[in-house]
Amino acid sequence: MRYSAFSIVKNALSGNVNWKPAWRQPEPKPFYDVIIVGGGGHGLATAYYLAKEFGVRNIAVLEKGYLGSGNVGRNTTIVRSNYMLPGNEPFYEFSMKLWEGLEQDLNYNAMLSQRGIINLFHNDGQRDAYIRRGNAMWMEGVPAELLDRAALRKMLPYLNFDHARFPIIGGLLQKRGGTARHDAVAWGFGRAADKHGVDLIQNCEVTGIRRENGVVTGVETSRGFIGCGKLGLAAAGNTSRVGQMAGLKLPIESHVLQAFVTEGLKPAINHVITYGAGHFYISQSDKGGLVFGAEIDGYNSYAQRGNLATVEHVMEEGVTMIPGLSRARVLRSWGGVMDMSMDGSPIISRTPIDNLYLNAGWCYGGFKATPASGWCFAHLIAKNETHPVARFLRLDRFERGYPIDEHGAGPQPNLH
Amino acid sequence: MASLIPCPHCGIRPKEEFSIRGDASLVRPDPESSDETWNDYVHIRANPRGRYREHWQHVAGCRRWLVVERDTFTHEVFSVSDGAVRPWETSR
Amino acid sequence: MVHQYADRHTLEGLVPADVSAGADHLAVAARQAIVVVLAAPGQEAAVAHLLASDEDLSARFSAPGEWLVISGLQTPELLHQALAALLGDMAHCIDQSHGRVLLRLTGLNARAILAKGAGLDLHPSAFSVGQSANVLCGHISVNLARVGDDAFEIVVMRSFADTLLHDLRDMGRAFDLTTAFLA
Amino acid sequence: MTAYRLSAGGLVDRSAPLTFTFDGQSMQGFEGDTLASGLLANDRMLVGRSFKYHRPRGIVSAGVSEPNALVTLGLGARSDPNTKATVAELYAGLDARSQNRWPSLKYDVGAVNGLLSPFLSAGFYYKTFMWPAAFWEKVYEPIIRKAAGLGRAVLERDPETYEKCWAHCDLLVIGSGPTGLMAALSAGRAGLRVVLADEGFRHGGSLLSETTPIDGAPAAAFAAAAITELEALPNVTLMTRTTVFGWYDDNVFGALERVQKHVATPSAKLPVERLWRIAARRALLATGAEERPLVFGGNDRPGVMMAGALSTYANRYGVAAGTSVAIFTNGSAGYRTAADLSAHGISVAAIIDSRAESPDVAPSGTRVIRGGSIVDTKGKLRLSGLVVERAGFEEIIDCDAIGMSGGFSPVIHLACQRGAKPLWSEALKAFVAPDVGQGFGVAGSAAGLYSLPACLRDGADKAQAFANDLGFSTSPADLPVVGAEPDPSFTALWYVAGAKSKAFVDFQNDVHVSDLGLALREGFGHVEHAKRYTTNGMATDQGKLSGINATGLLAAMQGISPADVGTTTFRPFYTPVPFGALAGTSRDEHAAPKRVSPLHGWAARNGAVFIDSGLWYRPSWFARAGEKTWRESVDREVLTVRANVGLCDVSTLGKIEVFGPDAAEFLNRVYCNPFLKLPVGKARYGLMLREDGMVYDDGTTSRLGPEHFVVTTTTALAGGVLSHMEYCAQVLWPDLNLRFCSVSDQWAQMAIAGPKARLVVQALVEDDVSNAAFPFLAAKAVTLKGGLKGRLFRISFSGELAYELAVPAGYGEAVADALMEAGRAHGICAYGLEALNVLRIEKGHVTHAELDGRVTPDDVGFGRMLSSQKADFIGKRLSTRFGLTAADRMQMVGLKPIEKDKDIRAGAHLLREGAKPSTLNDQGYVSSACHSPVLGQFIALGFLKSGRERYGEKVVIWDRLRGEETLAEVCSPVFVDPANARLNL
Repeated sequence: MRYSAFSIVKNALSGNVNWKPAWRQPEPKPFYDVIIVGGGGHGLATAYYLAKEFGVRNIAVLEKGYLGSGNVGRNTTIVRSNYMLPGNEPFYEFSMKLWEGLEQDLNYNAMLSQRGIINLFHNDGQRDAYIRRGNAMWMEGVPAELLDRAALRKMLPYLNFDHARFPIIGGLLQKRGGTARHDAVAWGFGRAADKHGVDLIQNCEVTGIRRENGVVTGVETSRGFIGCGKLGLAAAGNTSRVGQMAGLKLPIESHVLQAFVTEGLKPAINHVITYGAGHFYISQSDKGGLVFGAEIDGYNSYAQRGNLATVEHVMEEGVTMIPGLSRARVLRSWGGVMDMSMDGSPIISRTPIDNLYLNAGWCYGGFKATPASGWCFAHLIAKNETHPVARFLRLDRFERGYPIDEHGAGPQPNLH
Repeated sequence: MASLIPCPHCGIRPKEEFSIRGDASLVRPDPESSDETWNDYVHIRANPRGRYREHWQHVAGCRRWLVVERDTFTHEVFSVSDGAVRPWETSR
Repeated sequence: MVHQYADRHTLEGLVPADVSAGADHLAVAARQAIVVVLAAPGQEAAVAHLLASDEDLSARFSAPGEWLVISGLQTPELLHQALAALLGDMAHCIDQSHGRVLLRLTGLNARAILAKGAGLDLHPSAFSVGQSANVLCGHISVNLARVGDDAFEIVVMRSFADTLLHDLRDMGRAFDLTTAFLA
Repeated sequence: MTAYRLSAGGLVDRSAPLTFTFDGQSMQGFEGDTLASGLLANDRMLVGRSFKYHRPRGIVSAGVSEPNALVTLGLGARSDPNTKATVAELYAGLDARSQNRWPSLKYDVGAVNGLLSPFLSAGFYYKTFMWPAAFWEKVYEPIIRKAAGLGRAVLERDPETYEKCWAHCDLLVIGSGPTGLMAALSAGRAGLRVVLADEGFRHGGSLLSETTPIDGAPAAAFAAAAITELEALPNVTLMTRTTVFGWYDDNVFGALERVQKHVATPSAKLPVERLWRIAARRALLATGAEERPLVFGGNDRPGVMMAGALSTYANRYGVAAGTSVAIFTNGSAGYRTAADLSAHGISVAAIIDSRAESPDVAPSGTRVIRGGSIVDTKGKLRLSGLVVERAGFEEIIDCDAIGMSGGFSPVIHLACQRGAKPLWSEALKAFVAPDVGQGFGVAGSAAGLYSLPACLRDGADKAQAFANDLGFSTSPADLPVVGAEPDPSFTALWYVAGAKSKAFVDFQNDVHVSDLGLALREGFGHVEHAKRYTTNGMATDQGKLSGINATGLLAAMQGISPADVGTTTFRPFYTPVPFGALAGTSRDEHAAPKRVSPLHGWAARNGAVFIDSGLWYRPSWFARAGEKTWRESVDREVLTVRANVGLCDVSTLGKIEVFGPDAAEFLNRVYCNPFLKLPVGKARYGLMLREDGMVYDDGTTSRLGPEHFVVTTTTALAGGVLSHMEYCAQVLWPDLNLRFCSVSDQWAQMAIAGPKARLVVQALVEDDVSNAAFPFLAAKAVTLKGGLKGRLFRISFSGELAYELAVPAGYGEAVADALMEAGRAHGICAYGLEALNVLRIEKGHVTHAELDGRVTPDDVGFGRMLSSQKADFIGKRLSTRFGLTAADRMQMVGLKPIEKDKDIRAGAHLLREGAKPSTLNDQGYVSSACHSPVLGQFIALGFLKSGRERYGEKVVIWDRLRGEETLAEVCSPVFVDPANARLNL
């Protein structure tokens, strides 16, 4: 069933009883050419592109909970391609371009809102690093703008210009950055994948990976054994657990990142803004809630909840950046389990096992990567060949000495 | 865990008095060890869901590095001990 | 050429010298001898014992084998010499008289004031007179000692003293906390 | 008139009238009222508009579950949007305004959305607004955003203050209703440290609306007596207006105390709100139970309320919400409300009982329609009647209020915030808390016990069990006498069939039954999918009323048990908490501590312009009269240092003293270059790597004695390096015999740099500082003339003859003044960070602009420092990785513009001449740049692929961000004195 203004009117007039399910609820088949573990944004996008762009026909996505129950449904919805290092920037820009045509491609409105993302900086050293980043973006053909204090004041008068402990001296703007409605991204990819014949199998937890003669032959699941020709892992925070089933040694730690939303308020913050004297970032959803977050709690965790000390720290940063947030009431906090890599950058890679592929290490930046991650992972699985924009995102880059360390923090995940 | 840590030297303290480094089960290899051993030490993490030993430093307290043994899913703390392998003589 | 140099307290000009103490009062020690004692490995117990045996010394626990030894009577040089003589090779003694600032908080509300900054349980059953510990107060690490039922001493790094003073005054706002240099 | 103040009764103080306004209209209430009871007393039922359809909405509840009665309190920077009128305490001068309506509450244009509702079904926006693509941000989204939110955010600076506080206790009791009071009494009497917290402004919870006598007295009097006893116990802390909003690890609770939200003019001495972190050894949840709404046609009409709320308004506030009230119930609770209302003389039009049979007895003379159901309601802005259906027959009953009672759900929110899933109890027809252990108990109605005697007993029992568990002895509970009461019973009723108009599940977000049906039909039947697809439970009440009914409906539609549907996840915060309270005092200038250098006063007196540097403020430059730009000052300072002498505050560098027989061995392991053979009295530049082979920090280390070193770190990493060294000493090599101690704050340290530095230093220092006696890299304790002890180091960041003199911090200013005095004849000037930066760029010295965590020693020209002699040091092994030694790595070089008047700025990238800009063609970047007054042109340090092989090559400095391209020559990074002649003067 194709969605359109016409379909809405037609269905409304017939009492909205003729809408069809967004996806089938198939029983698992005994064998698939490709199985993707993880029915989140990346797994669903991978399956969609495998089917649509790379002509793979017999695909299943296995999800232990419900579709989109992981990080794709619990992030702060930010979309951007403002990276500094050549290992990252082309990949994220590829993602940005996919975002820009995604809704028409999927026939699903993910409410991509390119309202602009502004990274604030607070001292000369940060300014120089952001200029380096902005120029790196331009090298890749990605427009970026440097805003001085006066321009920022005009654009975002509610920022703390007069009483800041760390004065705001400028910002880097990517106008094409913004937000997208996170759940809708998962649903849109899921629905579109289903239309291309992908079996989306929910409540199906992978409990083992069967290997014969050094290759993967299938997965043990809570719904029985399912055979496969190729296996792709897109399990985000659970990557280490799934990887261990195949004996993979991974440069990943799972950490909890909290996110927050306030009560609905009339729109007042119309950009995505990040604070340079901390990790705080904020935007306002189209429903009116201020959506924000900051740093990870810092300890390894598989619990989708964090602690109050971190909550307080996040709020300190928020109020310091925007004093007028003080009276806004925070409605809800939640946590996502981040697959933090050792250099803060992702991995889309072959593994030591020939038909086992890995998509992981997204840290707290996986949402914006969703389309490109899906496309590049599908490319890798279908062709056994790395997509050019993902060529640096190899699993063996650590032992080879090619980390992609945007923050220069070294191999300690909680510092990225 | 993560709200309060019972420091063996200072007593029960809030999380913000500590900084966290990561896996405490890793042992720094001998200089002669293989490249793989060294790479594993620096880059590879078991990252278990469940029981885990993690290095926390009581930065705002005694500044000792501690081994916090805890559960990464329930956040229950099983034990906290001084990070020095040699038993430390407390002289408080 | 100048031969005598003035010793300037970091809170000079920020704390009055002649305010009469209110019910809850924060006194800043104008001069204090503070020495960090680090027991040599293996000598922790012996050093602890020696420090405890000298009634003129107030040794504040800060970490295993590490104390802040405080004297309001001696000069930094004399305290350092005395400790060096007392402890010999058993410990390293580092003069921190200029590196730290000592504040004394007294009054019935002292505990309530500190509870606004420190996560330590300050109930007498948990933190009794004579106990001390390094603890975070707001965003600043300090050494906190209970010197009386309603009296605490706080030792803070010199560079943070200005902010801590501001924070403590803020914490004591509801109780009309007074502040002055300790005569 | 429909709603009105009863002539007597309630706990409001009728001798203390208060005037307040709503939408500009002046009204009267009493002390003890909430805004909602005050509004009802003034016959204001219509108070808000719903989110999506802008339907007129009235007060529904008498507590925090309120979905409709959201108002904005206060004005300007003091305004509080989305405040629940049912919780807001009334005070004189309170100013409340309705929200989400235009032009007025009564006539709201947005209500047109209601007509379009068939087109605005759940998830409609995912299916449209996609064409043309460019229209989303320009057309559709602005329209949607215009409709977003309820109240208005002002984003003005908040004039109020907030604070945080810790509390520690043996037992935290959450809720001071009958269960909580008895628990607090039992534990308090046993000697436990007890905190009793209640969200209300008066302790007592449901006892304040209770009509059953306790110990022969009114329930509220029992509560008052209990509080009096608890107040007298020194081990008990009572907290009202305090909402425990979150349960975190290790029984730490977050609680929000509204200290001054109920006063018109807050005292400046107190915060308006206070955040508590309560560390409790044990905690008891005594939060009661929430009455459920019934989902029937027209159930959102203003005047349709919770039955229990009608009782509360009548019993506690002395307010009748209507003159003729119908009760719609599926259990006995509706009958109690009928009795309460009758007792106050409020007419009960009928009790409509969905059950065909029930043992419940209605007040005499009240009509009971058993087996009946409401299928529609009448009225526009206020309820005027209902349509009841029974056995196929419909009847219209006039009424101006309906009390609905759909059964009860224990309030278990906090118990399930840490991952525990609620359990369905078929007996209670409700979700209950599982055993969450860890010293957290649930008691009374929150545990599914609904009768007053059972609650009192349960509170006492569970508190005693905790007391015994903690080693306190207890005596048998002294329980008050209450007449036996049957547990209220009800049958599950998720949806009232036959609705003739929309039956709402989530009032605020306008989610109605068919939205949930649509979600199910489209595959969004999982309770989390349904929530996200329909927005049920996502409003400011977080589904306190709607959640259970959504679960019940989803179950009923699929013919499964609610147990199989489950609930959405309970997460903090139980009720919303303001940003400000969570931030406390750490905001604005006080967001982080400010560190003050011991030379701050000296710098200020010399005209320093300060800049924040980490937590410090450091002199950026020293402006002199007549200097119009900062560059003029900086150029002067640089030239003065190069020609004469300058004085710079370097106190902020980290200083760590290392002692012990293994001190040298330790330093030899943490630095990549050797330290074992450093002679006593000498300093050495050290490079510290991370274990991955990248440079972490640099600094000089001086050997003051055979077993005594002082390490310096950069200002930025002073804390990090100390922690790293502690990790190495404690964890990696605990067998090394050493100790160390940060002494950063003990010393004021001054760099005296320039060809005339010796003259100035010698003027103050007793010891011989000649080149022979104290050569480059000498380091030792010295005595200043007059006897002051200090330390002197012959080290140089500027590249000039330079000393660093350290004196105890308190003497810093006086010594700096003396140095300036001594240097006056030699043309001394104070110089700041900017000049220091120019000096070090000219000399090719690195800072964290170069050492950004991604460079190897070789990248910055220190490859030779990597000691191959040492068996081991931190970072040794991984620094040999292929990628870290590859020939095409970017290496640090100098850059000079070909045209001398062109400037260069940091952050620009490098391209080969004529190459097209692309990531592939990117050759590197500029890390630091400055105007060199010595060379009379801009110079820069940068990183260029294989840079050291490319001296003499021309590269394009490409700064697209600022629209600049400059041709530059690649050169050695040492622009001044490459032979180091000036260091050794």
